[in-house]
Amino acid sequence: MSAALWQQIVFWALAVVMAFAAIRVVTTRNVVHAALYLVGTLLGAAAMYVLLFAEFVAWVQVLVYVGAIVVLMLFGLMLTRADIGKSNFDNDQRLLAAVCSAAVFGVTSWVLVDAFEGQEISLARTTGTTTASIGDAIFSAYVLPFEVVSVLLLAALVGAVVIARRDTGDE
Amino acid sequence: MQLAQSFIQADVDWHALAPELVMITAACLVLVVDLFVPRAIKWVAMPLSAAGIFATIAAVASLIGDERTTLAGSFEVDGFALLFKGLFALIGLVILGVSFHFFREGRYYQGEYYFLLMCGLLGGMVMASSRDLISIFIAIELISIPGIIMTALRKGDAKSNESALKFFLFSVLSSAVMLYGMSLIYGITGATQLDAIRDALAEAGSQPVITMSVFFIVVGFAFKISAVPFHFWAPDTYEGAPSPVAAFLSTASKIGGFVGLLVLMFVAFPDVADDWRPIFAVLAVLTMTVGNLIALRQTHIIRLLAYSGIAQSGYILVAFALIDPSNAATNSQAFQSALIYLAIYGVMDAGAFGAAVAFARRGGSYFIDDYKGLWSRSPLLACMLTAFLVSLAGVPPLAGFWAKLFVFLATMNAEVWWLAAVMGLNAVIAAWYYLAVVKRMFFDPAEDDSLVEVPLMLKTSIGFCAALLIVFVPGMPILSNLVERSTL
Amino acid sequence: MEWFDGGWGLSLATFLPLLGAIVLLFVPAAKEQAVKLVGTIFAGLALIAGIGLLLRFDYSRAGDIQLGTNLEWITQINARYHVGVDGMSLPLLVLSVLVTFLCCIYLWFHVPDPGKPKALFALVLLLETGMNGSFVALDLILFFVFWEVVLVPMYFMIGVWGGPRREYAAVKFFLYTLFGSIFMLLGFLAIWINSGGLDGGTFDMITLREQGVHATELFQNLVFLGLFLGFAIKVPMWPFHTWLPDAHTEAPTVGSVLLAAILLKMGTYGFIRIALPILPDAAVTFAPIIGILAVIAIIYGALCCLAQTDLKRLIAFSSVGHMGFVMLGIATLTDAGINGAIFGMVAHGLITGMLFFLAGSIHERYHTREIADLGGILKQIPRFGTLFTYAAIASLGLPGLAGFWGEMLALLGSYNPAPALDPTLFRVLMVGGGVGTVLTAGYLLWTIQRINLGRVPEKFADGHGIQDVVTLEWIAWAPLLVLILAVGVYPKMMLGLTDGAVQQIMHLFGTVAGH
Amino acid sequence: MWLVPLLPVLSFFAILFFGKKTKSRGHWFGIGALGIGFAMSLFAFIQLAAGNAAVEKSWNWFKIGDTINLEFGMHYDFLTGVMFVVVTLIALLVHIYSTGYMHDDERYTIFFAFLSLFTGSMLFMVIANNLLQLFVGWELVGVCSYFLIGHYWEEKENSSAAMKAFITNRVGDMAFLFGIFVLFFAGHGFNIEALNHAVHEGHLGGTVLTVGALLLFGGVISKSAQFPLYVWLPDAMAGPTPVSALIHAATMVVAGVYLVARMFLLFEGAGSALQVVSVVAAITMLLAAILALVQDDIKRVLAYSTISQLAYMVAALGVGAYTAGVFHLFTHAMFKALLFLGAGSLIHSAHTNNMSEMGGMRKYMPHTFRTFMIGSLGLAGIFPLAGFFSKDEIIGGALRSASEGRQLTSWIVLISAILTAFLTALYVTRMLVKTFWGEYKGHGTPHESPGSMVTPLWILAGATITVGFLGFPVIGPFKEWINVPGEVHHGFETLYNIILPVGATVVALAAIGLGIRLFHKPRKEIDIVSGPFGWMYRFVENKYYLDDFYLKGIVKPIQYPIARATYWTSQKIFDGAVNSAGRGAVALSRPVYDILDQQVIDFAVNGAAGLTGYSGGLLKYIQSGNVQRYAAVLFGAIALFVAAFVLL
Amino acid sequence: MPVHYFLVLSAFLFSIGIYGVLARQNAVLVLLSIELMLNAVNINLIAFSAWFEGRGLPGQIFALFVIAVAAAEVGVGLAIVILIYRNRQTVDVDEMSLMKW
Repeated sequence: MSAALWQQIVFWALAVVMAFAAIRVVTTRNVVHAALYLVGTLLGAAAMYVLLFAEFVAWVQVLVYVGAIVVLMLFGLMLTRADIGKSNFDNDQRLLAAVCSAAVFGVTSWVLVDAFEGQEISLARTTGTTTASIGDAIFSAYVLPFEVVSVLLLAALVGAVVIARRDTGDE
Repeated sequence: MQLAQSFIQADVDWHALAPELVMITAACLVLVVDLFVPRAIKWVAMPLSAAGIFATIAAVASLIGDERTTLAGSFEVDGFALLFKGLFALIGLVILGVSFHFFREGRYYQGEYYFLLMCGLLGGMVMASSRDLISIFIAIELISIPGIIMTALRKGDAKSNESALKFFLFSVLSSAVMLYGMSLIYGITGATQLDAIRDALAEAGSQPVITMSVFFIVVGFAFKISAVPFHFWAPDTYEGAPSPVAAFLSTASKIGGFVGLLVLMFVAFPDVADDWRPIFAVLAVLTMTVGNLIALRQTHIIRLLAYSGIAQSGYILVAFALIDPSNAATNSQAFQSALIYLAIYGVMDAGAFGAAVAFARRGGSYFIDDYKGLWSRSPLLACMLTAFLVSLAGVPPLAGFWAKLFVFLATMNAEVWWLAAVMGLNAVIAAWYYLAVVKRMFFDPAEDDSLVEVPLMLKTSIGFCAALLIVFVPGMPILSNLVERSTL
Repeated sequence: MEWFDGGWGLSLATFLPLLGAIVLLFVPAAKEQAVKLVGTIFAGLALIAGIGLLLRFDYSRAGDIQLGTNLEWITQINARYHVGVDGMSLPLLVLSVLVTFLCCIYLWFHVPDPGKPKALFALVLLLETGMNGSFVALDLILFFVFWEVVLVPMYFMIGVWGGPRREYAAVKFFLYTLFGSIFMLLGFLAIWINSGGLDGGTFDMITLREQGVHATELFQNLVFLGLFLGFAIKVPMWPFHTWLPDAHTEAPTVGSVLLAAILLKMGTYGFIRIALPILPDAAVTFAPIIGILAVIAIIYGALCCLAQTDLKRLIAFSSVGHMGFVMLGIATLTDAGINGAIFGMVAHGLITGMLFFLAGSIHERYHTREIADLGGILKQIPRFGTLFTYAAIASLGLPGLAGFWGEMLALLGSYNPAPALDPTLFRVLMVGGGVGTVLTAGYLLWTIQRINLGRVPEKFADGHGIQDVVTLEWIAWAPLLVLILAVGVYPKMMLGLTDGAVQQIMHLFGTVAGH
Repeated sequence: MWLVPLLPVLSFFAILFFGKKTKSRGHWFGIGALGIGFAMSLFAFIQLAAGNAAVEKSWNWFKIGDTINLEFGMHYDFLTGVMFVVVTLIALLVHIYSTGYMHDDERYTIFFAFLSLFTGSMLFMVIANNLLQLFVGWELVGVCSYFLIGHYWEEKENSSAAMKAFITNRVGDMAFLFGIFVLFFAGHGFNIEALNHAVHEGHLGGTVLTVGALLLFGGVISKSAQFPLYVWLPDAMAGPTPVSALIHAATMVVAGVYLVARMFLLFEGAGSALQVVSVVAAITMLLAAILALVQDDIKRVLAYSTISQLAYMVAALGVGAYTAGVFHLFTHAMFKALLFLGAGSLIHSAHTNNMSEMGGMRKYMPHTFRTFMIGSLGLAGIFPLAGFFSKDEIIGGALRSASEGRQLTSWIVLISAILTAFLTALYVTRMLVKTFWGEYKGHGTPHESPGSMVTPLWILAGATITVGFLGFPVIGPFKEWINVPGEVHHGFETLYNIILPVGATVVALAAIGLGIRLFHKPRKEIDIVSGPFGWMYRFVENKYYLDDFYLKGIVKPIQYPIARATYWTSQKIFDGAVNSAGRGAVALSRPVYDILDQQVIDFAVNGAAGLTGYSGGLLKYIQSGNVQRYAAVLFGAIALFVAAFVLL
Repeated sequence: MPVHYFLVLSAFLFSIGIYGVLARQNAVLVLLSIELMLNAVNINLIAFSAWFEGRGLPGQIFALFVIAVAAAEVGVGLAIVILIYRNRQTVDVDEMSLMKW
């Protein structure tokens, strides 16, 4: 079997998994499950990145997302004691939501397919972009965004602390 | 070793980055100092950040007149950038002045607040120079996220929390939408630098997918600039946030969004303008009309200003509905009208918020009915607020009129008569509710005639805006020449 | 005096009041006398500047723009600081500075409730700047700025010092006028675009008058419609007049005087200075409509006057009628008509200004404006009553007093309108105007009979606090009284000035009265 | 010459500003001014008579373009001269008279001020050389008459009368003004001489001329109280009597006649217009004369008689008897002023206008009685008093033009003129009898008036007796002065110089006799007989025994039912028309104001406002505060936008 | 390997995210849904960068920045959620409507 075919198989497998996980994220009745399903999707995405020669991004994805964000989410869920067994986590406008999202999906996918049909990603390469080149770029051309993001993270950090901390008697 | 080399290789024009760097240092300095000063004098953070902003202004001034490009063309320092860096610094100062008493008396985290505020301003400054999708994205986030946090600073107040959450959700949502559009643009053009994108689009020509991606990006920004129908969050958030923060959101943050939009639309996407121009026409009309109509019914000054701000963005959006790459004159006319409008809008809106804060400070309230007889309670405040409102209404000779005039000119010049007519009618409706406030302040008798004393800090910062409004009248040529020189 | 002739004179006359307003801000409100003094001094300085202009004006070339200057302003859109006066605008400018000064004198002892003379004086001065400015501006944008500047002060005057329904009146005034001026602005911009827009477009009235607007008939008519809305609402023409009675009735005396004497003129002046010369063809198209509306206004105003029970309101409606004559004169597009119109403006300014002064003073003395409550004023305070009779008689267009010539010339013009217009229609209009004059005489005499003649009602019989004309009133009114007579006896004083200017635009309508 | 109009105007201001301060309370200014004025005009007139040419001067008043060039000019010829003499003389006498009559009036000073102003304006009007200037004077005298009629304005009726006068005149004035326009644009400017000339040379004619002339005549109708606009004059009697004498008898009301005389060539040129003029005049004189028969208020009697006499003059001009018309104007001024002043003196002493409350006055007021008598007979046209000559001239003129068939209307004029002559004599007699004979029925005891009042009476009486001879047929100099080109002067003709005068006199005397029969109580007869004019009375009485039935058959019906009917129509229809026009305007204005102005148009403004406010409320509702509803709306919007902008 | 496979997949995830945002009650769950949307974006970016091969670098860097920012957002978001929970004992988004007029 040619590599291309394998890739096809892998892609479809991943795609199905991700799609399923995603759907579960927004439908499951258990918040913890929802978070875990999200992990599923994210891991799928990471795998896709690998498939697309973006190992570094893939690792970052795994580390930051799965490792940090989702955990953060779980903490959030715990802290807010979201009642696990709650019968319904959805509000009364499910149908509306479904229609909207379906509409968006229909339109975008239609347009995209129409635009990119027949464009092939050649997977003949053996190596993707090296981490070094990414590092070079970030520290030369993208140094400012990098700096700014660090400020952003700092701000978010400070902000999160300020907001979340329980003030002693102050307010 | 290699790493070190790459650092050396990276030839960055640090001077061009000076304003941002100064800002960052100042912000961090504020944060650090705040850690060590006792609660009693935490307010020093404010003068400190003020000093920082002045330093930034100095840095900006040092760059006036020269065109610099660095970071592989993704960062530009030109008239446009400098104009807005200056504007952000200016607005920053005003907001600082407005914030001082508010936060000092209101038991807030002052140091953190000022830090966040500076971060937000920094975002705006970066935005002014960004010529690259990535940095634009980062900049817009850097404007929004501190905004969100500041909104949540009134921790005890459920309303405030709620508005913070709303703001947060919408902001993140809009970022997602915007990013989706950006990703597609990257996919179509294979570049993130605006010039490159422009060239690519020029040869790609008009395609549905391009229109759609641009549209997604526009939607993303429409949130930030609270254009109808993406404006829902704004009034609630403004109301819930600490008023100085509302001032920040309605001026710096909104202008930041507009700057990004300007850069994108005039640098990256003009060649496919025919496809997306109608979007802006619709947005503009909706925004100004709906904003004005709802504002008619407001009883809360902050909400009123929120809606008036929405309506004002409608006028600025008109400029985008006029973009026409094939006609340089019309194009630059539209562009400049937007610039002038933004500059003037920033000043008068900040002033108006400041006045609202000043009135609400002691015993006062945010409800317009309580403004009755303000004239006798504080003539100065009443007069200054009137100046802002009248200017917002666009009545000559105050600056607001010139802003509208230039938009009118651009519109007529592009011969989009119907749009001009719509603007005209809106101007009348707008005057109506601004006058309603003026009426209460001057015509109605005061219910309690205790004097409203305004501390010096507030007085100066509000008065500064008011003075600017009047200085614009003879100074109009100066501003318009300035704008003329700040091309992209 | 070169500096004076080189635009400084006009700029002084325009901006001295503004300066005064600013100075006033630094005078402590407690020192009322100081406030009044400063305010009056600056108004007086403006008046002196105006007189200086009268002296320096070259009457032999009354048709040309004089004493002006033309400086760069907003280069980007080629809006310039172009000011100047010719025979059309000089009388109005002088009228404005004079009346404002008199108002300031009047305010010395008649500060209406709730007091606050400082603010009131500042507003009056600000208002003056706006009014003078719009008479000297020769650049559309500059004109528009001044035009709008008057809105805010008048809004406050009505709203703060006005009568019971002042808020309604003030807002109505503001919005109504703003509504009109927005479309006027659009019209200006359209003219600018048509004249070349960004490359070489101009806002200069004179240039535009010379080069005209070359565009489709539809375009011209639309633009004219825009201007028409702006000006007609200010005039006000029937049926746009509904703001006027309220504004006048509610406004304080000084407000009504300035409103009637100067502000309304800005509308008619706009027609003569801008709408007609720049868009002559459209003007021809619109003239019949304007004429018809004008005559309706004349008769309508008179009828409404007959129905009034409130003195100020009555005078307000009389303004509608008189301005109707002015508009009729303009609509004829003849030199007779337009000269008559300008004459009518000044005359109406003097006479109705005077009437409002008197109405205000009646209110001061009797604390009522209800005609039914008044009576026998001539008996109780003869001098005052005489003045009222004088003004009323002047207002009904008695020859030998100012009121007559304007109406006469307007009717004369409409007997034989511009060639492009339909004489039959305009002759019918002329007859309508004639009926109007009869009705006018009717209501004015009736008013005299009701408030001035007859016996003194019991409640005022004791005459407590009802004194005859006091010195300051004499000072404030004498100039008006004298001018009413002088202009009436020696109309050349006005027409010699205006005619030259009017002839400048006559060729546009291929008309010289009589042929 | 300029001084003459100027002086009174100056004295007006003088009196207005300093009158109160001077001891005389100001009347000396007026009297002085008019004294000089009279002297000057007399002198000037003599100059003319001595053969100096007419003076025409003018200065530019204002100028618009090249066409509208209004002059401020004077034109002084015989016509002007006559008017000047008349006006200044009467005015002077009235001033003097008023010093007595108005002595106790509280507004003495202002009264004199306006008398002066009036005189000034009148002269200003008379001397005008162009129509517009004339119009200015025309309106000024109108306003002065307004003030003077309303002199006693404490009473509502008086001020109403003043208003009525002014407004009625305004109607005519507008017609006049439009007439001026018509003639102006006919291309011959405002100048009177030029217009006359143009018509005479035939440059100006046809419809334009007719229309113009008729419009001018509109002015005449109101000012000279012609049918149907005469209603104001009787009411105008509300003014002080000297005013009635000056304005409403001698001067202002003849302005219309003067105008027609001034523009005579023009009217003549417009033939049909002239016919209208004469018909109107014919009707007027008859109606007025009949009305005069049934009045009790002595001033009203005189007012109606004035109307019919004015009609006489107009009619004279109408039938082309130019000289006669002007001459009658001249004489009438004298005796009518005399009569009014006399009436004034009666009222002054009897404190009433009503003849029914007088009676037997001749015992108490001999001077008044005699002068009044003279005046009355002059009015009745008895030889050799002034009225006799002028009236005959007119009747003769009418007869002439009738017999020469120049215009059919001349017959109408002729007949009504004769009838009027008859009636005039009749009511004059009635007036005399009711006032001077019989018992005094009033309150208090009447007394003769002071010298300041009696002197003018005698002067005028003298004038009444003498001036007639100026117009003595054939030899009288008047026609040398006052004439128009193409008017033929006839030598002695039996028909016109014997039969007609005698006939007229007979008519008049018959009327008087009849009058005495009708109004005089027999037991009073002795008084009359012993009176100075008794012989005349007996003669009339005997003459008329035979025609008893004839008289009863014809005169009484005319005297009572017809006259009353006419009076009724006059009051109800014409007068009512004027009043109800005023009332109607008021009535109409209320709905216009209330409904149209206050509601409809306002509604448009406010309604629009309300609408926007409402929709504002709707939008406000949509914004319900729920985050996810916002979001839904939003993505719905996105989907729609994309669909709209991308797919379509 | 056709590009549009990836694009459609991402579009799908994006829409699912939208659904979640609109339909979920719990604020944290809404946050999760938004993460889904951001992931969709990243998939786009990476797919394109792979498609562009040599010029693919910016896409990956972009993706990295997106991830970083997402982290920051989540941090702030959760902080707010916790704050609200502390004040109101609930994190249900559709109960957040104090500011109805």
